[in-house]
Amino acid sequence: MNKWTIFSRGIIRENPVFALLLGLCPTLGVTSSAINGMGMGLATMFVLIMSNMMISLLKNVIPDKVRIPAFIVVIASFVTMVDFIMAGFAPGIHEQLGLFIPLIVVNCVVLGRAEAFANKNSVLSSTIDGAGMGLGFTLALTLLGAIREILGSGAVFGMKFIPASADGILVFILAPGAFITLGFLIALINHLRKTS
Amino acid sequence: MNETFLYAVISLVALGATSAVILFFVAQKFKVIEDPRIDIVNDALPGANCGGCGFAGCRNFAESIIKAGSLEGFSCPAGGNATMTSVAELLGMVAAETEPQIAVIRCNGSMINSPAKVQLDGADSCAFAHYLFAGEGGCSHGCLGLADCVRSCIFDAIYMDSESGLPIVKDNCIACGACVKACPRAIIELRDKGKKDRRIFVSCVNQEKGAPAKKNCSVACIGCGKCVKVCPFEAITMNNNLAYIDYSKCKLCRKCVPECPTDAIHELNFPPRKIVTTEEAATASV
Amino acid sequence: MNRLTVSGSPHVHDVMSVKSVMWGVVISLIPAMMVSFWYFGLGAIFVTAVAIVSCLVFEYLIQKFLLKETPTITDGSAMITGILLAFNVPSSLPWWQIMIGSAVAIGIGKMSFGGLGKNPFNPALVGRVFLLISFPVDMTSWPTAIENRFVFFDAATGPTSLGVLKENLMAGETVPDIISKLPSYQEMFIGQMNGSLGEVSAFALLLGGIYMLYRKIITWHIPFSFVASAVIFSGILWMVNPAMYIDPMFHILAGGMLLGAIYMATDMVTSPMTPAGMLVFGVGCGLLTILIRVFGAYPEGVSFAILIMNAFVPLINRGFKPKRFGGK
Amino acid sequence: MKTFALGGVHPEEAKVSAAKAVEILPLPQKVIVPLGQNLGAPSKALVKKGDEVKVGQLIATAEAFISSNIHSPVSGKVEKVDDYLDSTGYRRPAIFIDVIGDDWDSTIDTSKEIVSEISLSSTEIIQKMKDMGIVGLGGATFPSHVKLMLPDGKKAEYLIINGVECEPYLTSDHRLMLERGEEMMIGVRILMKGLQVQKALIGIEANKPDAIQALTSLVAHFPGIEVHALKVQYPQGGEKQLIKALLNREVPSGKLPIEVGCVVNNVGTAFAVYEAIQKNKPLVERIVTVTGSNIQNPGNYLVRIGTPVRELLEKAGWNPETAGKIINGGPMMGKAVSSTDVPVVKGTSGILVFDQEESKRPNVQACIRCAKCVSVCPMGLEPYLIARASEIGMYEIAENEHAMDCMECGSCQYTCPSARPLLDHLRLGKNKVAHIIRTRKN
Amino acid sequence: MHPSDQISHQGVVRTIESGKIIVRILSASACSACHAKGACGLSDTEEKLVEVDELSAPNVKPGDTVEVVMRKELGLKAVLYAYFLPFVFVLITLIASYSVSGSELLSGLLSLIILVPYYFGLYFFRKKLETRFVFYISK
Amino acid sequence: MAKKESSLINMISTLVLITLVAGVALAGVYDLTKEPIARSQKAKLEKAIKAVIPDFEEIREYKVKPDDSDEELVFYEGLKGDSIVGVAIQTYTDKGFSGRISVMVGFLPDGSILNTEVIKHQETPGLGTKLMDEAWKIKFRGMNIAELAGEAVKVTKDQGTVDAITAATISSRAFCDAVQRAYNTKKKGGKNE
Amino acid sequence: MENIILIIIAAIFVNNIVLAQFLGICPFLGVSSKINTAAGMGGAVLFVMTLATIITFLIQHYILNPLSLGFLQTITFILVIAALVQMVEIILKKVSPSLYQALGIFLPLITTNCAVLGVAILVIQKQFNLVESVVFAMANAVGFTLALIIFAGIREHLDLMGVPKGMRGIPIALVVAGLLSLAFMGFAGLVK
Ligand SMILES: Cc1cc2nc3c(=O)[nH]c(=O)nc-3n(C[C@H](O)[C@H](O)[C@H](O)COP(=O)(O)O)c2cc1C
Ligand SMILES: Cc1cc2nc3c(=O)[nH]c(=O)nc-3n(C[C@H](O)[C@H](O)[C@H](O)COP(=O)(O)O)c2cc1C
Ligand SMILES: Cc1cc2nc3c(=O)[nH]c(=O)nc-3n(C[C@H](O)[C@H](O)[C@H](O)COP(=O)(O)O)c2cc1C
Ligand SMILES: Cc1cc2nc3c(=O)[nH]c(=O)nc-3n(C[C@H](O)[C@H](O)[C@H](O)CO)c2cc1C
Ligand code: SF4
Ligand code: SF4
Ligand code: SF4
Ligand code: SF4
Ligand code: FES
Repeated sequence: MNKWTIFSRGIIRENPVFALLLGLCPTLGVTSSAINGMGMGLATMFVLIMSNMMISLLKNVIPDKVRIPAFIVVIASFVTMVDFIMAGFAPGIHEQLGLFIPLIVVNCVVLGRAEAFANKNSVLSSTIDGAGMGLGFTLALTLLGAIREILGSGAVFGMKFIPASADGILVFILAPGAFITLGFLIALINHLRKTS
Repeated sequence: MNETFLYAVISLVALGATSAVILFFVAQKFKVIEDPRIDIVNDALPGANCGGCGFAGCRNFAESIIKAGSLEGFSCPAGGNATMTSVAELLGMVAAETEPQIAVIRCNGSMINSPAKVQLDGADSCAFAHYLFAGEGGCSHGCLGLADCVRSCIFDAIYMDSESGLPIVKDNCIACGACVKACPRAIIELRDKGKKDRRIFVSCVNQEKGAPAKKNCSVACIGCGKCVKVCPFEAITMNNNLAYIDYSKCKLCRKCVPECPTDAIHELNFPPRKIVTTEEAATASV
Repeated sequence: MNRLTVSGSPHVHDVMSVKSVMWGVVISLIPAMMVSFWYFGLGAIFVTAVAIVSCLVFEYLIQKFLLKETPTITDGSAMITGILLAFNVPSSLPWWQIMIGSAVAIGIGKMSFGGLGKNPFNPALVGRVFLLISFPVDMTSWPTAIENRFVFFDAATGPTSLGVLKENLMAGETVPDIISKLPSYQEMFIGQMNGSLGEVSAFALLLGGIYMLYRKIITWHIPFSFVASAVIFSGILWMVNPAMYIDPMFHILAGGMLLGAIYMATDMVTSPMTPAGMLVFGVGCGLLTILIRVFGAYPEGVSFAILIMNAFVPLINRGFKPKRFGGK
Repeated sequence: MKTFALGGVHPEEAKVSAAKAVEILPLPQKVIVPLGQNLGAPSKALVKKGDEVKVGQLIATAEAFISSNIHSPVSGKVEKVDDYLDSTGYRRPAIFIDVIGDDWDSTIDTSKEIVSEISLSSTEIIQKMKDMGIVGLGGATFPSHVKLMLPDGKKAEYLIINGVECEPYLTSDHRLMLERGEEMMIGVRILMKGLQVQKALIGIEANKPDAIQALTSLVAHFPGIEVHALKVQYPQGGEKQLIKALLNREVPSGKLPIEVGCVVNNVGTAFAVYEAIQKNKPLVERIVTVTGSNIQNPGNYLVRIGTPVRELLEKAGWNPETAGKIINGGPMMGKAVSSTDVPVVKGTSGILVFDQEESKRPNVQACIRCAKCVSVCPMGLEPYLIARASEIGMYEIAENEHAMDCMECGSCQYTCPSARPLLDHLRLGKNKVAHIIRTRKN
Repeated sequence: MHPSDQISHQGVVRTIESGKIIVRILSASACSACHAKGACGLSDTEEKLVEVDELSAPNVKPGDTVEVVMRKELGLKAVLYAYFLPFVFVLITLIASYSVSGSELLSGLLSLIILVPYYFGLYFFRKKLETRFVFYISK
Repeated sequence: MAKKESSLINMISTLVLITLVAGVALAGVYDLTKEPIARSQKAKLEKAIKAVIPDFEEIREYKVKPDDSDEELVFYEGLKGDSIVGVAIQTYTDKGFSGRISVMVGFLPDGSILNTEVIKHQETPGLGTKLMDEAWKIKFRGMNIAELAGEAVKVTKDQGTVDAITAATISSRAFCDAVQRAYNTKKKGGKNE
Repeated sequence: MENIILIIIAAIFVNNIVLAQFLGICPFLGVSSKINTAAGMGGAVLFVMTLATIITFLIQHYILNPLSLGFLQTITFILVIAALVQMVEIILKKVSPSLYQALGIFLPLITTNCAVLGVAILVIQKQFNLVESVVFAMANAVGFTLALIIFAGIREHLDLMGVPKGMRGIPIALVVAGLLSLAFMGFAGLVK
């Protein structure tokens, strides 16, 4: 497979959120604003790239039967690292994302890519795959976050475009808004994909 | 600080070793999980889950191929030969070429050819209408026009023609056979697509004798047997007052078509003849 | 001879139709609507009109352009949604919020499931709760009755009786202290209090309810069990500690209890199919309403209670099947 | 007043022909006698083209256990034994007879005299009913002798006589009870003897006070028979509902009335039994109500089996221009026919003709889950659910929801405000479920 | 038996030995309902073997695809024995031992250890359970 | 290179190896980030203190137990030279809409409030979060609780002086409670150093 | 005691794990529309979640904290949970094969790692003691089951009614979850 396809398919055709519906917990949980979505996306992307790379490197060393725990260890290590790094250097966003950072460990995208791709492909391809998938995930979360932020707070990336004293449609930054927005967004994307 | 390092390493290693032991035993209990080739085959399939292959969904089909160990008798109508070839390549097997097929509607009892004598009022369902009565035109074999076939097609390959009240199959039909199963009157048949998409078939399934058949529908097969006599390849047989053209024997010579006194034999996608009767023009476009 | 019609039996049909049911509901809503127009004047007329028109328009547009089916707005169901949505909001709600509410009620609450008959949740309440959570300020500013009849903007507002109760209880007062700040039961019965358009007059609502019972549009099960269970639950609390908990009569007359019990919980689309199921549903609504009113953050719990019970309807339908003739 | 426990509807009764005495319809020129007139296997023709037949002569015989004999309803010459188009338009075998004169078989007692002495034994009664081709005239045309042959180990306690006539419009049973009450009562006694039961209950809906009165006055002469007035409620005439109403016993799901010690017969059947046993007269004619908005002179006619429906309609004065639907039976359970050439058969209790506007069903709308269908279903089913499941092919749900319990009374569809074709789908679902059950058994 | 009262699962007959049909069923994880399973690829299908009495289906042969059927309430009963009861034991032990000892470590460990006798109990009754949890085969 | 066989030894050794590396790596990263994390936490605290009291050169930190709870409040006394420029009190309330709200309140030596800053909260976005808005903080600037009736800061609904945030009375009330606690504790033991 | 009740109410209604905390969405959307299966899943999750919480609690407080190894939390918890789920399976299989078989037919495997891990971490973050932690875990499992069962019911209803093509599947499931979550907001403030 061509390196560009490996990279690009994660963005639209096999977008982890919209097409594969993976990792919906963080997708719903952290997207009350675009910046949060992006932060989560980038964190996941980091873990994806690193773990894909590492697992691809190790794929021949790990016996089949222990590959899942081995992968988990590798992934969990990177997750912990990202956790600390964010806590140290981006404390604001780290606090916002809270519980969902350690939960990257169980995000199906990460383990899924490790299993389905990195375990079978070269280091370079795996890294690119991780980057593509991670980017797709980031874009999806940012998009969802942006929509919710626009509707819910009347702002984009924290910049308010409605009068300071006014509020948005609050539901959208609360739990029900997350579900409903994602539901309609997936319906829309399905529709666009079908017609194109 | 070093202590932290030490403890970290020790406790993690202990944990790792324990998991390894546990998993070793797990692995012993749960043998090979699933043949990885199933996934490979599954990925190569169209994923329409139409059931045209005769299995419950694409994955089931993939499993069955792997279990059978050969591609004999397996074919995916949705993907056609291209899919089967790629599956064959993936598995290092040979795929049997199958002739592409398409659904044909063997009834031409349109509103004009078989005018309605009574009127149905009730559920939009051919199955129910079939159970309730013979049909608005009086033919108890013909199309009821309530589109059970259309609803069964997941490929959008069949639609109801509003003028004739009959279903029409589009080119994108992949011969999955769903409509064949849906029709309560066995009107739809899967036939080889034929060279250049040309097909000749008897567009009638009425098994009544000539007179009553003709009474209900002007284009019914009346079982006169002229086509049987004229066919040079013995492709036509007569059963219960109904002619049937075997597509594997038919050489598309068109001799039978003008012979039929009721124009019950259809030819599709042929260039027009010198003299074209109006009915033929109408049916050729079907 | 003309063509005979063939169809399966039966060949005759009762006179009741969806239209007659829905328009029957609309008719029964007229007294309450008149009362709200009387007390809240222009604002009420405006809110009701905007809600009805936007519900109808959204339903039409969605059916026509998104679902690509023949619009059925004349069946009256969207009209009811519009009226009831209006009945559930204050008379000073800005027009654009009403439109958002209608869009949510019809678009999310009803049409995304396929339209009439398929929605698991009561559309008007979906719209209402959506608005309540999204615009808590506007949705809880209640223009005071009568004096604001001809005022559109900046109407003087005050809390509802339930609001007064909750506020003061939270501020540490006891029920006997608070009672003096509440309207009398007589006033509450005829509708002289602050609140959503449709909920103020118990009398008008009861009138409509009786009409619907008479026309056999609804049965008594849900309204009765709803109110009865609320009375019993709040009554127990009241008897345990009358300083902390107000008497059941107040709970019946205040807020949307009657509106909910008579019109919103009885929506046939979103309520159970058997009498036993309906009783369970009503009891659930009543208990949850009091639970939320007494212990929750919201002063009013009717909408939430009904929505929550809506979610249980499929389970109730499974658990409470009709008694089968000759069955075990 | 007694009635059954669950559901039910009360359509407009419209019994316009109730006061019309039974008239004898003149003989037609030609009759079509279908070979499959009863529930169960069709009979086998004994005559062929050109044979001469007399009224009451056996012309087709029962070959299977659940099947019945057929006798010629007229005298004349067999034109052919061939397919005819039945009321649905499908081809079915029938005997076509050209009518010549009215020559009755000599064994038949055609006098008016009432014979009340029952001389035959139980088994002889059953055998004779079989010979005479008696089938249930309440609608299902189940061969009556089979009903009297109780399964091993079962004992009948009550004979239930169904004089309910709960279908709107129909009045044939009503007239029969009024005009031939005494004969019918003897028929009941015969059935009681055949069944070896001591008690018979006759259930009649309260909208037939004259019939109740007439039969009650006869009861004194017929020990063991009681007459009960029942509240007017459709489908009281369903056998399970009737048993429930009269005895408060519930026939278990999927079981026959004998399970609760009952056998149910229609009043017409009882009368036919009287004629068969006492007068040697096979089932060759029956009372048919002709009515409906399209009929000028609604009335009740004594009609020979095989008479084309058209003759009846012409006699009663119909208007072919405005006729929209012709129904064989009542408006709730009758079958719409696709042509007037179809013959009257043993099960034809009435012919109903509607004008066009009455013939169309109201527009179908989405189900609003109003539960009206649930509340009226006399079997306690959830019609909306079964119908929907059948509609989308989820037959397991239909089966689990007891689709097979549905007796196709049509109350649900009658009452549905959305005018959903519930019974259409239910029938289809029942068909499929029955098929599934059958294949599962194999 | 009414189909509503039963659950069925597809499987393939592996062997038939000494009156027992061994059916291989694939048990799918919750993820398997997810259509993205292919992309995820976690080993979430596992092979499980189910023993069925041969009497219930005399005509099957190895390789046949069959439906393994079980009474529905058995499913919930299985959950009861396998998960719910031990959960109750754990909870009770925990609360009891905590209120007696006040030590979290002790009561935590105790509540885990209580599972050992529980499972021994199950082991003891496994023959009895075997007669309870019966499967059939329907084609 | 062929895949390693799944023998027990192989499995254990691989996992041990991987966990070993992971352990070392994690400990390393932890060690590396310990500093920045601590620093950022400190920075956050300092930022909060800076926001609520005037410029200072040095901080003196001590704890005082409030009357109504066992949980001590932390006092940060800002010193400029020898003089106290103000005291930032990290106070809290459990009356928030959902859980605890931690607030830093800065008092000037004259007892008036200079500013407030929410440190930690779980209030509903869009409602309770308005406690962090300028429009809310401004209500407390310059307030001197000692001069309030009954020495209590309350929302108007409770006969106080602070206009509650619309639709977030609970959060507003809780905030007042936190400020009041800081004040009470300060009054009780603040100057005892 | 009151504390415990508040924890229970909060976890089941106010902060429902699925509808408000967004944990365990995958099984929530993935598990079939069978109500029985949903209930069975609930039983299994109850056990696993409780057990996992006890173990991770002990590990955190008696191994990681004393050794100041808090930074190993994620990695140890996830390994322990993964191993635990496997262990339970093995033990069950050994102990009663027939029981194990019945479960195999009845239930999908439990892969709610997300929710289990989430709860395990949450109890540490919330600084609960052991009993509180267990109650919290249990209540969350109940909340999960409740959401699952309600959802299965609605899904069954929707399957029957048929939703518009564009909304079929995940979109409508999410919208229902959204409306459910909207309705559950009514419980807000029930627990302060
Ligand atoms: C397949 C079948 C078998 C029947 N067997 C008997 C029987 O053995 N004994 C009996 O008394 N009735 C039997 N019946 C008759 C029914 O009890 C019932 O009288 C008949 O179906 C007509 O009932 P209805 O008009 O209420 O529908 C049978 C009916 C059917 C359809
Ligand atoms: C819905 C329904 C309504 C019926 N109504 C009547 C009725 O009004 N009168 C009647 O004699 N039989 C009626 N039947 C038929 C009876 O159930 C039963 O079959 C009949 O009384 C048995 O008598 P028979 O075998 O002598 O016909 C009805 C059946 C059904 C299913
Ligand atoms: C989901 C939800 C979240 C809420 N969050 C807050 C909050 O964070 N702070 C608050 O004071 N009120 C919040 N409220 C509103 C309170 O329940 C209560 O209605 C309000 O504080 C009353 O204030 P008012 O008198 O100003 O309207 C919330 C309500 C809901 C439904
Ligand atoms: C008795 C009755 C009550 C109704 N209540 C409501 C209601 O509370 N909210 C609403 O949107 N529609 C209501 N409707 C209208 C209609 O049923 C509703 O819009 C459907 O839920 C749409 O599918 C009601 C209809 C009837 C007959
Ligand atoms: S037309 Fe029939 S055979 Fe062709 S794709 Fe559609 S359903 Fe399949
Ligand atoms: S071909 Fe068959 S299924 Fe299609 S409309 Fe005609 S009768 Fe119906
Ligand atoms: S037709 Fe069937 S489902 Fe409908 S009411 Fe009658 S018995 Fe019930
Ligand atoms: S009566 Fe009609 S609309 Fe009412 S529930 Fe039944 S099918 Fe639906
Ligand atoms: S369950 Fe949470 S991401 Fe899958």
